[in-house]
Amino acid sequence: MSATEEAPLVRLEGVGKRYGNIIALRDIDLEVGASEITCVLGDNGAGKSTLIKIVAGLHRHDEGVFRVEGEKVSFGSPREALERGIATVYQDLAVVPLMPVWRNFFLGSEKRTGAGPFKRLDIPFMRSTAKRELLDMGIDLRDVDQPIGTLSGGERQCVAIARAVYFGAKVLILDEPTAALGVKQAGVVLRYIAQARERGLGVIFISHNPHHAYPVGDRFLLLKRGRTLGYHTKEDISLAELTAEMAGGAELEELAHELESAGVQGAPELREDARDLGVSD
Amino acid sequence: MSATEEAPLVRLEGVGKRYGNIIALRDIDLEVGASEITCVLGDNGAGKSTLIKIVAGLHRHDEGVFRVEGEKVSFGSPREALERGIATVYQDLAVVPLMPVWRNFFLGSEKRTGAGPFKRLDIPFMRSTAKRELLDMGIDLRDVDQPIGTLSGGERQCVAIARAVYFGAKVLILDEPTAALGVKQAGVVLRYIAQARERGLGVIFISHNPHHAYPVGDRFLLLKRGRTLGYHTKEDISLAELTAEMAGGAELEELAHELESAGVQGAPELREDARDLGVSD
Amino acid sequence: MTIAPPAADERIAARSSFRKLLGRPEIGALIGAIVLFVFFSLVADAFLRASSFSTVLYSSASMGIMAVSVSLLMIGGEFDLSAGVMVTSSALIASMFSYELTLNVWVGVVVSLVVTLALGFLNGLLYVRTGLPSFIVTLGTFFMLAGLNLGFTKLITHNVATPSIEDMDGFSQARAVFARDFTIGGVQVNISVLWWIVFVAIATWLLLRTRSGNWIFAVGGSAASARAVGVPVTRTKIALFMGVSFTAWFYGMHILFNFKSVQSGEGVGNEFFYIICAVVGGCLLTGGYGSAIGAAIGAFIWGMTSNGIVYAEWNPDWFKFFLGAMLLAATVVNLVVRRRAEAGK
Amino acid sequence: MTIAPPAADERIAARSSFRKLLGRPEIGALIGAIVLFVFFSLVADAFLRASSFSTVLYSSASMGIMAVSVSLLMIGGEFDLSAGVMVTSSALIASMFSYELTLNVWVGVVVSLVVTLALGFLNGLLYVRTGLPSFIVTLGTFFMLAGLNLGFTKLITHNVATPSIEDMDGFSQARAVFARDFTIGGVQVNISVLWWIVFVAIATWLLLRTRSGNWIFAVGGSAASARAVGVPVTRTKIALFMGVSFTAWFYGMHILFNFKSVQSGEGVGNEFFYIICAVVGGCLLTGGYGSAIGAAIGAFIWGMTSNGIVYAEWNPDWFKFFLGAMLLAATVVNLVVRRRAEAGK
Amino acid sequence: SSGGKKADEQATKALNGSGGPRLKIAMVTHSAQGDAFWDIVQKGAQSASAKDNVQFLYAADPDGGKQAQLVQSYIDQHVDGLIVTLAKPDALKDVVAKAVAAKIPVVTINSGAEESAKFGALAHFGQDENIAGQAAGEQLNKAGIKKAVCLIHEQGNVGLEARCAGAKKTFSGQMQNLFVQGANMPQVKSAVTAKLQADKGIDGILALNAQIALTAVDAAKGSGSKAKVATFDMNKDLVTAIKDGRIQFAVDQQPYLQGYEAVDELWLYKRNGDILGGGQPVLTGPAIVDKSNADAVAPYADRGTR
Ligand SMILES: Nc1ncnc2c1ncn2[C@@H]1O[C@H](COP(=O)(O)OP(=O)(O)OP(=O)(O)O)[C@@H](O)[C@H]1O
Ligand SMILES: Nc1ncnc2c1ncn2[C@@H]1O[C@H](COP(=O)(O)OP(=O)(O)OP(=O)(O)O)[C@@H](O)[C@H]1O
Ligand SMILES: [Mg+2]
Ligand SMILES: [Mg+2]
Repeated sequence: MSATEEAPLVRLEGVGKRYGNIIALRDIDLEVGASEITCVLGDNGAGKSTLIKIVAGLHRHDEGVFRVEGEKVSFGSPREALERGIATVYQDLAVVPLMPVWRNFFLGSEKRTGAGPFKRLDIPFMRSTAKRELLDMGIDLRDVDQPIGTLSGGERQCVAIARAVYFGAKVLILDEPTAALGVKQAGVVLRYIAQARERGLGVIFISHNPHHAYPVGDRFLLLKRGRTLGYHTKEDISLAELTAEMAGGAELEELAHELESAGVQGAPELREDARDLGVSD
Repeated sequence: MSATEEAPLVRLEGVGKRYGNIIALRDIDLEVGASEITCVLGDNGAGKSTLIKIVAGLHRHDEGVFRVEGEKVSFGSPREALERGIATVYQDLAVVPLMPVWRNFFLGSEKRTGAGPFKRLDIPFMRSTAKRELLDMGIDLRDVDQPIGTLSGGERQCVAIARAVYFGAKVLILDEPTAALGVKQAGVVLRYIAQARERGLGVIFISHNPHHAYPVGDRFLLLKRGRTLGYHTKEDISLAELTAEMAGGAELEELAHELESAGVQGAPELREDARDLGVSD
Repeated sequence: MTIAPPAADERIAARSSFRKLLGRPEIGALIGAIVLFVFFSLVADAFLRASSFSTVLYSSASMGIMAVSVSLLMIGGEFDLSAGVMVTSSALIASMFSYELTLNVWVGVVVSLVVTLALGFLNGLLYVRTGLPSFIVTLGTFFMLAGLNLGFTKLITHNVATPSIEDMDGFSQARAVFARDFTIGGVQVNISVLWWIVFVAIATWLLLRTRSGNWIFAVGGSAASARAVGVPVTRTKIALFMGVSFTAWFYGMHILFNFKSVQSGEGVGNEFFYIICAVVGGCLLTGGYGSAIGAAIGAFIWGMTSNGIVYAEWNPDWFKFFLGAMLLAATVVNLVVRRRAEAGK
Repeated sequence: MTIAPPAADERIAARSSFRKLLGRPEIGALIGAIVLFVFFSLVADAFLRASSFSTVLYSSASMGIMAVSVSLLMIGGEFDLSAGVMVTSSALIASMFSYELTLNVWVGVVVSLVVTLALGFLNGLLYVRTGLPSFIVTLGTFFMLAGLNLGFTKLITHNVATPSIEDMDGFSQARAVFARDFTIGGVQVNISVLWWIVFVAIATWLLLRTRSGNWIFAVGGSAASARAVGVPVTRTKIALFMGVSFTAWFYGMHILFNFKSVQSGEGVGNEFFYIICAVVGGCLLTGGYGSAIGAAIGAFIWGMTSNGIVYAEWNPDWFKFFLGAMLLAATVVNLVVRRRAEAGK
Repeated sequence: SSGGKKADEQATKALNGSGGPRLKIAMVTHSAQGDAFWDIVQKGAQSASAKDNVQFLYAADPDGGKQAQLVQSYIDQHVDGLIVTLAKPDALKDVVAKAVAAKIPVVTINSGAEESAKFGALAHFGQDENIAGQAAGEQLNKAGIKKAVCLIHEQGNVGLEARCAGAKKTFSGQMQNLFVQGANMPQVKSAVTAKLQADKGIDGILALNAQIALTAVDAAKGSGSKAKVATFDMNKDLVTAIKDGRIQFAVDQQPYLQGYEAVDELWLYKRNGDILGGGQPVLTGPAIVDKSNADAVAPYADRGTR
């Protein structure tokens, strides 16, 4: 499947994960090669975040095999993953609320200057870089020294994304990066993802929005209740099919009818919207 | 504007709010009547959450007048807002991670049984209600005794929404309720909002998705950098105009071009998507 | 979605009921306690006698009564460093008030109750008004109370201890309520042990079955979230501080009527033992998690350890070493049990 | 969006530079300190003399040296309750090792450094391995060390204090490094004051200008997030525990060479005073926020208060009352200042 | 009562040969951990135990209630004899009565001379801290001191307060208490320095423990004060300091005697039904150690038994 003869950057085979007696994942296969975008889609609680946390080194898998560039691994910490060039945007963002924005941006990958015992943080560089990267995303912060906890939800999300994009070397993992974003910012993030592919990175992209996922994705993994519901390449599946498979059947059609019959003003639009959501194609 | 002669449920006049020297809001007007849905739209960091936190009683406004049913108020705590029938879904959800799902669901509005000193929690009722309300939203929890901190992001969001819908008596405030939700769950939430209007509630609905906001909304407040950018009734504005105003100009058009010229597979879909996002109508 | 959930959820692995039992928070501490019990039974002959058990129980109760309210406060996310000296304050107040005015001791008991509750209220009020961490606020009141205890006692009695009130009106009834020994099955048990059990039961009921309990968990787990959904955070916290002062009063009365006189310098340092009991019993220092029964088991572990070392006739120079080792051992056992239970395969 | 931001952001209200200054975390504590200073200058004649100031500084340094590392540890989200007795342990080790083997005292100093660092490492290791809260782990080691201090001292010296090492080889050099008094402008100042300032400067640099400092704030602010972005959380925490043990060693050496002999029971309870200094200086108990300079100011507040009460010749029976009142007053001033600064209109 | 002791020792020797089961004797005091005074008491008790073939147990807690609990623990263990300090007589009254009821002979030491017999104890060794304090006050008068401070290193401690109160009673000059944190030598030093800086008129310091006294000497020197230092209790360095004249005198309650006599008395009682003191307290001090007799005491202090 991969364009090159090399082993894919990340490959999961039959991976499973339990939290105590809660089975979050079972028998999942996944592959991301260089210059490829794999989308993970699925309902709430399907296990998407759990899956990417395994790849990011935050959890260890209990079953199956996890390979990075062909080599069997089991990361003990996210640091190990980072060292192999895997950068992640977590759904809960993983920021330290009381720390300034720029410190959060560079946390764990600080830029330093000077030598020996006088090696110190390159603060002007870090501040200006953080400010610039965010501005590029359309976030004009008042002050990069503001504790990140005082930013709005979307601003925080943008910091996490900008950070991962900045540090991602080989693989970029994005867990619902566009969830809290405005229209403009979401567009920027999609562009980033496409750019990352162009730079030869492998991307794992989680989203609830098929309109965001389909245009950029090369492969689509559909999860349901911790199991694989489908695993498609782009050629195998159309946007409409994908959306239908994500939404899980006839319920939305029903909803649209219901709203319309209730005489909700604007229901035609919602109906249209429901169609977008994959009910009728 | 309101359909009835009565004072609107919630009315803000020239409201402003500062966090220290940070000016988050300035001179905002807003109105929600019974059986009305007011959407608040805007970029990340525009001040939407700050605005609804004032209505929810979490913050006090610094300037302007805030009226509930015509009466001038300044809530000292969310409890006061709740007592006036204003229920809120916060963007950060406001759940207590270590507590079981059902306790979180009923937190602050516990159902009790028995009398006098033996007044106690009606645990079976609360457990079954929480389970049922979530199931209605398409969230089939393994166990309502699970600490809410171990739920997935979308599941947590659903708990917060289900709770607000269950307790909302007069006004329902929803801050990006559909952000972390799957296609199905998002549809359910939109239906809830429409149903709440039918039941005579006033709703304040925040969203980044004009496709979610336009069909259900009656009034649209657009914020930008803490100020009002526009305040429209549905008759005044079409979906396309709204989206264009939200996205803020030509940047997305540019993005779509860019992707297309980069030869990104599926760019036509993204282009289409970009159109949806309000670039060309 | 209106489909009923499948009868057995395929997303949950089967788990034996034994494992389920192990999942309860107190069980870890309980097993730690059992391990210690077995250990001391083996190394100390005297440990297994009924009379020794009653001594251990009494010793546990003397920590446990305060640990109940302290654990509630900790679940609510706060500390009270003044808890130790407040016990002494309440005993001093009751004793000096009755003695100096030559009144029935019950008058002193009631005055002490009122003043001690007021102290707890003050702690709570200072906490919510200043917004300082409770650690700092109650540290301030701790020092102040310690100073007042000594200062007033020396001012009034010209001594560092109060005179005995044994011969005063009402003493024997009060002693019957707060400090009587009675015999069960040939073993003398102090009534404070019973009171301890009663308090633990009430606190458990409160935590798990009442609205207030829900609020306590919530304000400790996330005060901001609790406030956002309408929990009266300040009221709950003040009530918790007053709960501590209530048990401080109660335990102060026990000390007064058991030992007849009170030293003004007593009680300093005990606040940490109460916190230790709560933490050993599974309360989180950061709040939002724990149980009153756990704190009781923590107190029991404490009672067993501190007396067990004496029964085992170990060299007293190393007393604290053993105490520390036991404490660590008990908590590690607690932890291992809980982990096993959670892994639960 | 490629438009440059407007030169002056319209979303920020103007703020005087005075206000900006007030916004720094240490300034609150500093103003608290100044208020106390003025207060004691007014009530105690002797307070304003240069020699008194040097006494206050010495007293502050004796808390402050440990408060530096304890505040770093607290910013990193942990407690070390064994910090107080570890000072005594390190002094005992150095003293007994040199004395019993009749070696140059420097040998004892080095052995003590190695052992004390190992103790800190052990604290850290126990913490990360067991996953128990550091409060409990270091409570365990606190008791164990206290026991070992007494047990070993009695075993080796047959006494509860070590013999004087004043006449041993190397004593005077070691004293010159750790405990010498020298004269500046006619006033005797102890070298520990200088060391204190050096430590505070190093810690401040570490916190604000180095990668380690970033990690310390991060592991204290949110260990899970820090781990997720690749901060080596366990390594950072262990290093913080070892930092505490390093200053414990240093301060232990000061005590040894200043007072020549060490009592095995010393140090108990001081751990809380270190924490108090850190918290008064603005460190959050929950971690992730604070400064070394703040802790130094906290220590200075402590030194002023505890000696100021003596200078003011207040009745010592009420000593603790005044101490508590001052502590509360200083922190409230601190808080009010910070609030004002934040409101900043 | 040196004659009595000699007699005891002889009697002991005579009885030692007769064998018999090993006795178990427990001592419970109100000492804080690691207190030098009580360490010497233990040493006395231990050497008597070694000689008498007694198993000696020791526990201590400064809190009256907890001390009572410890006594109860030993009653549970059915020890053969109990040695208790009555620093807080009321707190221990009941438990001593329990011991007596359980036919465990009780001897009191150190404090509680008045209550000892009332509570049913066989004998009392030692004298009130207050009396020791009175001796110190008289010595201070002799040294010509006019204004003194008494250093309390554990606030609210009954024994320490009693020493200062006793000294105040007989001291003809002016005496104040000063609270110092005993667990923290630098703080002791700075508090004493501060006191001397605040009141230049102070010409005497009465410490209640040897290490504190030596620190007070340092502090006096550092602050340029001429204050003379005296103390309770001793150790090796302190005797040297007395010889040097840095310290005026030490009030020695001969704690070794208190421990030794108490164990011996219990052993004698068990073996021979002997009771010392005839219902009256047996005094073990105070002995004053100053320049004149420091040399004689030095070897014992060296050994850590005085
Ligand atoms: N507690 C606070 N202290 C300081 N600044 C704050 C605080 N809370 C919010 N702000 C600032 O106020 C502005 C408005 O924030 P708000 O959360 O209201 O934005 P929002 O419109 O909800 O954005 P989003 O769509 O990303 O949720 C932001 O720029 C944020 O940085
Ligand atoms: N730490 C945990 N302990 C127990 N159960 C957990 C834990 N983390 C997740 N789960 C459970 O595992 C399942 C999968 O969670 P996950 O976060 O991977 O879902 P998701 O697909 O990312 O959902 P969403 O779209 O809502 O983010 C959920 O049902 C959740 O309840
Ligand atoms: Mg997820
Ligand atoms: Mg928001």
